[in-house]
Amino acid sequence: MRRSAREVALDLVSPQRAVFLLLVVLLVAIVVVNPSFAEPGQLMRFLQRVAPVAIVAMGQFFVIVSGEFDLSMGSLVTAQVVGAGVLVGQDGSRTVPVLALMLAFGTLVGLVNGLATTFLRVPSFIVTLGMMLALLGAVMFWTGGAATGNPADEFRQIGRGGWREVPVLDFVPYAVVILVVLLVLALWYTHRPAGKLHVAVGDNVATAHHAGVRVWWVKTRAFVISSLSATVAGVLLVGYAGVHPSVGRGYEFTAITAVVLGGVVLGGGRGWIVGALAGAVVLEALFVLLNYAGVPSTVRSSVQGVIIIAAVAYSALDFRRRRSGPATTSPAGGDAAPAPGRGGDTSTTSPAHSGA
Amino acid sequence: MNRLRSLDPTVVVYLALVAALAIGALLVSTVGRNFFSAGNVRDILTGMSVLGLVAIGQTLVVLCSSLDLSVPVVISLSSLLAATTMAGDPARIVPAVLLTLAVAAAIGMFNGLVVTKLRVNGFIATLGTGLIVKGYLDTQYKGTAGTVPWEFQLLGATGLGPVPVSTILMLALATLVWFVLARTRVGHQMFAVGGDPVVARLSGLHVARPVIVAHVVCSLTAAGAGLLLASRLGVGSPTVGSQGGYDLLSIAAVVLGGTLLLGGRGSVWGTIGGVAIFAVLDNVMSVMQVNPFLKDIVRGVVIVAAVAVYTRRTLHAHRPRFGVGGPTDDGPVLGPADGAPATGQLPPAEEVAR
Amino acid sequence: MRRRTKVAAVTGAAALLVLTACTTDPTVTPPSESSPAATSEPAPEPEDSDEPGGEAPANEWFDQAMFDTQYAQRSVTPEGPADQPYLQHIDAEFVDTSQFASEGAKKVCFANASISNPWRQTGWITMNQQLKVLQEAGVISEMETRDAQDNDDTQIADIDYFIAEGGCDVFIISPNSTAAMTPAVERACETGKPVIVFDRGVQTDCPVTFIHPIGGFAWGIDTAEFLIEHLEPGSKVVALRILPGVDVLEQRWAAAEKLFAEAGIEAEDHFTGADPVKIKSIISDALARGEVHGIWMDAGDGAVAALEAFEDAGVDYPVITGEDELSFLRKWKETGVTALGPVYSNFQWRTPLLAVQKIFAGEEIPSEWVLPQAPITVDELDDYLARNEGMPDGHYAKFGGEDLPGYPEVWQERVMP
Amino acid sequence: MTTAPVLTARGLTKSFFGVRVLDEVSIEVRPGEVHGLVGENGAGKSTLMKILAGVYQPDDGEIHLAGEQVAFAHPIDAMHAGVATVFQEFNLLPDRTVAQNVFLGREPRRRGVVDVREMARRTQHVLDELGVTSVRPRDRVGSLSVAQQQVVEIAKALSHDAKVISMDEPTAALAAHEVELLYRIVRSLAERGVGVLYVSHRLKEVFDLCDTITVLKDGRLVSSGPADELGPDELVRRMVGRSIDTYFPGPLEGTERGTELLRVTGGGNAWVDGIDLSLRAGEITAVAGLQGSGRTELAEAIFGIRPFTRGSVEVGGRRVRVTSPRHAARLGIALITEDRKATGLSLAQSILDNVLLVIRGVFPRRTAHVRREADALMARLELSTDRLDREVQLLSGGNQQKVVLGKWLATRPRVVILDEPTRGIDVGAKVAVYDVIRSLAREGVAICMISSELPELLGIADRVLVMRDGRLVAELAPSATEEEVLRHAAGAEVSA
Repeated sequence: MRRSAREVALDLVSPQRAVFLLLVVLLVAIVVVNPSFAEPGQLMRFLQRVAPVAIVAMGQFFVIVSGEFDLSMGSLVTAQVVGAGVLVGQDGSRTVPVLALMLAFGTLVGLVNGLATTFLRVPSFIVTLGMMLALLGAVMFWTGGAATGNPADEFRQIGRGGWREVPVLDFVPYAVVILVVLLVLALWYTHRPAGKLHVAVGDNVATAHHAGVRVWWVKTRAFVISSLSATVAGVLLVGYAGVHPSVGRGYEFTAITAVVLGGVVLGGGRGWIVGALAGAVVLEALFVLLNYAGVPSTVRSSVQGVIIIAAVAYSALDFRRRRSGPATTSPAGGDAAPAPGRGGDTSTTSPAHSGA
Repeated sequence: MNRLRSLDPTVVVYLALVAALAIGALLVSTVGRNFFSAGNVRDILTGMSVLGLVAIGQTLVVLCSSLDLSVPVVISLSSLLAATTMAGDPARIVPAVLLTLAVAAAIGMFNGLVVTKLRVNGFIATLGTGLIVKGYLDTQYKGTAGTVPWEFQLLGATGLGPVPVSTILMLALATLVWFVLARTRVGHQMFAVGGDPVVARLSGLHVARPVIVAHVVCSLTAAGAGLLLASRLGVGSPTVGSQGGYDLLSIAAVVLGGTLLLGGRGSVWGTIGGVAIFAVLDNVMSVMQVNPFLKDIVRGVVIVAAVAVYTRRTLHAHRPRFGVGGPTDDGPVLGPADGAPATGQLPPAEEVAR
Repeated sequence: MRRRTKVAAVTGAAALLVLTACTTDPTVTPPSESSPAATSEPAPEPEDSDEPGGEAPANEWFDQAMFDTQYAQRSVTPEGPADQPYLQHIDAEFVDTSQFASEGAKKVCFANASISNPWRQTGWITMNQQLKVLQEAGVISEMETRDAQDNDDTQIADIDYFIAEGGCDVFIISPNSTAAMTPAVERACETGKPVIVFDRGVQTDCPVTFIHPIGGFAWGIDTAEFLIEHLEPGSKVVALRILPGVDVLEQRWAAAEKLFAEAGIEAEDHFTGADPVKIKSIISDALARGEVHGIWMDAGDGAVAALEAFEDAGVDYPVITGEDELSFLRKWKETGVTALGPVYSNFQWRTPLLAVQKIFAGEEIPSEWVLPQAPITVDELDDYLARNEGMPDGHYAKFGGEDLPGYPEVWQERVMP
Repeated sequence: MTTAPVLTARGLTKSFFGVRVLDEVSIEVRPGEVHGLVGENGAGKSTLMKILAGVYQPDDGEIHLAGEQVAFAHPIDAMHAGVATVFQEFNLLPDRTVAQNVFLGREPRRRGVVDVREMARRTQHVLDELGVTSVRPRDRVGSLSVAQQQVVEIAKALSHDAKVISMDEPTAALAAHEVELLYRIVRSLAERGVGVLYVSHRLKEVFDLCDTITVLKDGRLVSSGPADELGPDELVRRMVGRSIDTYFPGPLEGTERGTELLRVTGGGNAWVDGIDLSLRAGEITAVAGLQGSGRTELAEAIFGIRPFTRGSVEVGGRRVRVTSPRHAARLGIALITEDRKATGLSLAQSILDNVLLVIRGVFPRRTAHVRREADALMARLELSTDRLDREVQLLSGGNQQKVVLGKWLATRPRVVILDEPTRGIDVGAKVAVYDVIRSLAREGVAICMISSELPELLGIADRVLVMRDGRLVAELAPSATEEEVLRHAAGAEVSA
């Protein structure tokens, strides 16, 4: 990878890397508004805060890149948070068994999502929408409104604690360590044969099937990963903020937005997990910047909306250029005998892929 | 299953609705109530009106293979614009309605242009639009505002027998949209663009146009829902749209009504059937005084189960040459051969076969 | 383009058609419709101004008359049995209910806004236990409940359903929002059956009684005065608010904001959706920029997260006002922080059913039944913690159901139908 | 035939990714003339038609319609100008009715409202003209057979009232009596003064119908002139050219026909029947047949996509039931599918990711090993390997096909089935594909190759099987002539 500085710079402003550019701009702006943000301790605390969202976005990444949606993540986070409060209670020794139970439950939810999508052939948008309603209803029904309190501190330390007085970094939250470990794991997985298949399935299901790929299993795996990531995020959030039925609300949309901001294409087949991660950091950094800048809380959603549309439109520029090939109006774009059939480049002319 | 397969999707929706009605009537009778009494029928129909209006527009958007998640804020904004413009003065009803529809149309146009010209996925585009408008609502309106004059309130409170005027209007709009889909070029183009944009282009269509029209109409029907809500509430409310969760519910109703989430196939009457199923479900659960949390569980399960029934009978087979088919009757054997269907969204059989 | 405009025009025309159809059709108006006069003359409400202004947001909800009334009511000693705060009343004007006096068990129809937050869940549990008592006493035969799940439109339909199908002897309505529910409540009144409204009000005085604690301004006054008393002028207070646009919440902030401004306290407000994650993030960001001396909340759940943000940042605790929610009280006790637990009296959920009893007994009751709303101070903290031993964190200390059957298990287990 | 041409194209040139697929081609179509356009696959016929239809824009050259220069930026421009096209692939919406498809975008209206009755009437009229009774205007296209869909496709073009209608292999999916109907239609169109541009592989049709014949080869114009000046032999010579011998040096000498690797006895399902097939190591078996004869379905049956429901299959002497592509891949069977873009490639992925797809999906443990060998593998396919991270959709058709081959070669298969492996790729790539096929055979792989290009089949195969109507109807030696093969493939009525 010998590249000139100019190439690197061009790459950074290329639509595909838009999210990183946006991230840099936001971070610089934050530091300008509040220089203390650049202190290691502050940065670490910021990352601690980002960790749950980032982990959820990384989970959603696998589902989206496999060509599906997971709308049930927010409800699952809530269910796990409330469940942890009830199950651990004040007994710190239950931490490990409850963690195991939560992971098992997450796996189960992912399996149900995945199998209903692949075997029942219900669009994942609908499957996970149903799961979203049912999960939240079930946990509220079970706990009578989730009024139970925070679990024992041992459990909460996972999301709240960390190593203090570390040289240079000052404070290293466990959440950041978990985030880094999961990122490394995810990167490793995306380079494994099994991980690569998610992108392949999302790109072209028929090709994958003709190549002997167990499509149902690849997609189900993605749902299990996303449910597990929601579970981990739940564990961290219990620690970070405590138990409340509104924890996790809207996380599914935040995660999808983060993933799309990160250059991942809804409908699948294209994307980089680091982009999804960066998308999550961008959303949280935007929140921080608006806080620091004292922007009235009512107009913040407007700012978010504009930035989301602008960023995604900018990265769509690139997508269009690459997809349409040299013949500017050719629907098929690159072959002597292109079949203008559906197997080819429908997205060139497709106004919108709803994806699911 | 095979007989089910040959039926029109809309028929299946209404069969499901009849089943829901039958079960509902039975359940309701166990608590000593009459399911078909005027008050109960009115309750069901009222429950259909607002969601029905939103879902009619959403049907068009989904048919075009897009989504509209901005409907809740459009509903809220419309109720506020209408109520504040009317300000209790009957003479201002007409300008208020026109202003509301114009603003909604502009939002829909924005959605449509972002989707077609900037090529932003409908999901993200309308999510973003929703956020933008939400910021405006939160900044501009601190709670309910405006007053709806009595004459306009009649719209939401009047009924012909057990049938609320709002339901009649909703059904009239459904008829109108059905007409647009069946009898106008732009309607036909929506099916084409959603079904296969490449075929649409090769057939000489400008693929952006029907998508934009669908988004505009969707915002307009959402505005209609906002006007209806303003009439029922007597005021405008910045939260009335999000209270109902109309974004996801309307999409669920559309899919429940047999419209393909990927676009290209569906019908307004199916959507109305889907909305009716939801309304009956809600009515029965309310009469039975089901715990509200339990209601959500039932809704979630019903949505998935119902759509599962429909999709089992969708994809049409590559015409067999020889009679004896065995398992191959199931159409393109892309997935189940190794014991697993490949996916929820295979390309249609014709494509795979060729 | 031509076709699109056509579609738009047709849709618009349809909507117009609709209007004409309705206005020319008043004959089909059911008799239960309220008269035009009733709706066009709403009770004095702050949001009457139809010009939504972007600036000076506090003024829009601020109402000097209500502020003054509630300011005074705070120091009024409530009348009624001291050990039954849910039967006490402040500045009551009594109405005669002898016209409703009758024998036998009555059917209650309850249109509830929702049970979607811990405060409402706690009240709902208490209400059901109170119902059991009155059912055994033969006052109430049954209570049919419809839950609107936070949706105005649904609640209007619920009320209409009760009117048509409920066979109700009395209506209890906990409105989802004030202005929007007014027409439906008026329709309920027109049935001639008694109507009881509690928690949020409506813009009509047709109900027999409107039960509520003193109100949002009193909350704002109590909390702001407490913070002002414990902070220097120029101190910084972060105000954590759930969401905009809900009158009972907006009034809390309107009063507090005014008092902060007068006292020279620098206050900035944020919307949190009651999500402790957001609360903690907001506080952390505020601490990263500078000192925060006080925390003001319009609802107490999430107060723990706010305090934990201070712990995690390694800075001193602020002065804080939360609520009588137990997680906050426990944290208060544990940390010894300077705090106040304002109360939006949860025991008000008992009162409507007790009002039913009084109405059918023909006893006079307050037309506006203002319940006491006394904050929990540090002196009372231990007492309330002891009384609520074993309750979950989301429980509210002043739930007022200690004498009801099922105490304490039903509240501990959060049993609801 | 002295009238002025209704359509004149001059010097049309088009390149995709640097490959010139159409090189200064000129053509004239006169009113009332049926103008045959012939050439091998990849000769540029489809590209020419798509330029005339406004799907592609030429890099160079001009089009005149009725004397005026025109430029089609969008298919709608071509339609408005009076050029209608029947594409080779169906451009139909399966969920819509026949009438809705026929009049898509041009629905007849009365006072702004689509006149459904008129639309049905006019569709019926077109269908009547076609003499088709089995298709009704209100039928849903998805419920029709392939042949019926072809009729709809033709009806769509006919409904245009066009000055010029071009048809790309309109009879490919039609049964014999339906072909007769089409003849009638084409002739009646010509009588009405419409210019018909007729693309077909079936030489008999070309001679039966066409007044003028234009021959394309490798993107260039070979000849254009009256049909009666050409005999079939001369036409074939012009289409194929002399270079054919250099492509196909004849069947391999000296390779041992090895053991039987795959055997199907009495195999059948809903699409094929009575299949008896034996594939041996080192042998190249060709399967010929017209489009729609069941060739592709046979490949899919062997590969487990549409498994056999009757008969038995043995692989390497063991009886198996292949029920999925995964199962087939495990057994050492590979299928290079007909439609690269739909079922062969993950277009947005890199070359390497495509090459590794089967390995990752079926033999994940071998991934690292194959990855190391990927360079060598692609070198063997003559694909330059310095950019294995290039996205496949940016490659030329030939290189894309090499990627598909590479994907399967990476699994070291024992039986390789190739369905139209050289469709739409340039000559160089074709030669590379042939070389690979031969070297595989030499290594003892059993090859089954399906192709519409008879010279290719006859040039490379050790034996040729012919399919018709879902059955294997003949086995021929490679010394057979194209005419012989065609006779079996098309049944009795073809006697060219």
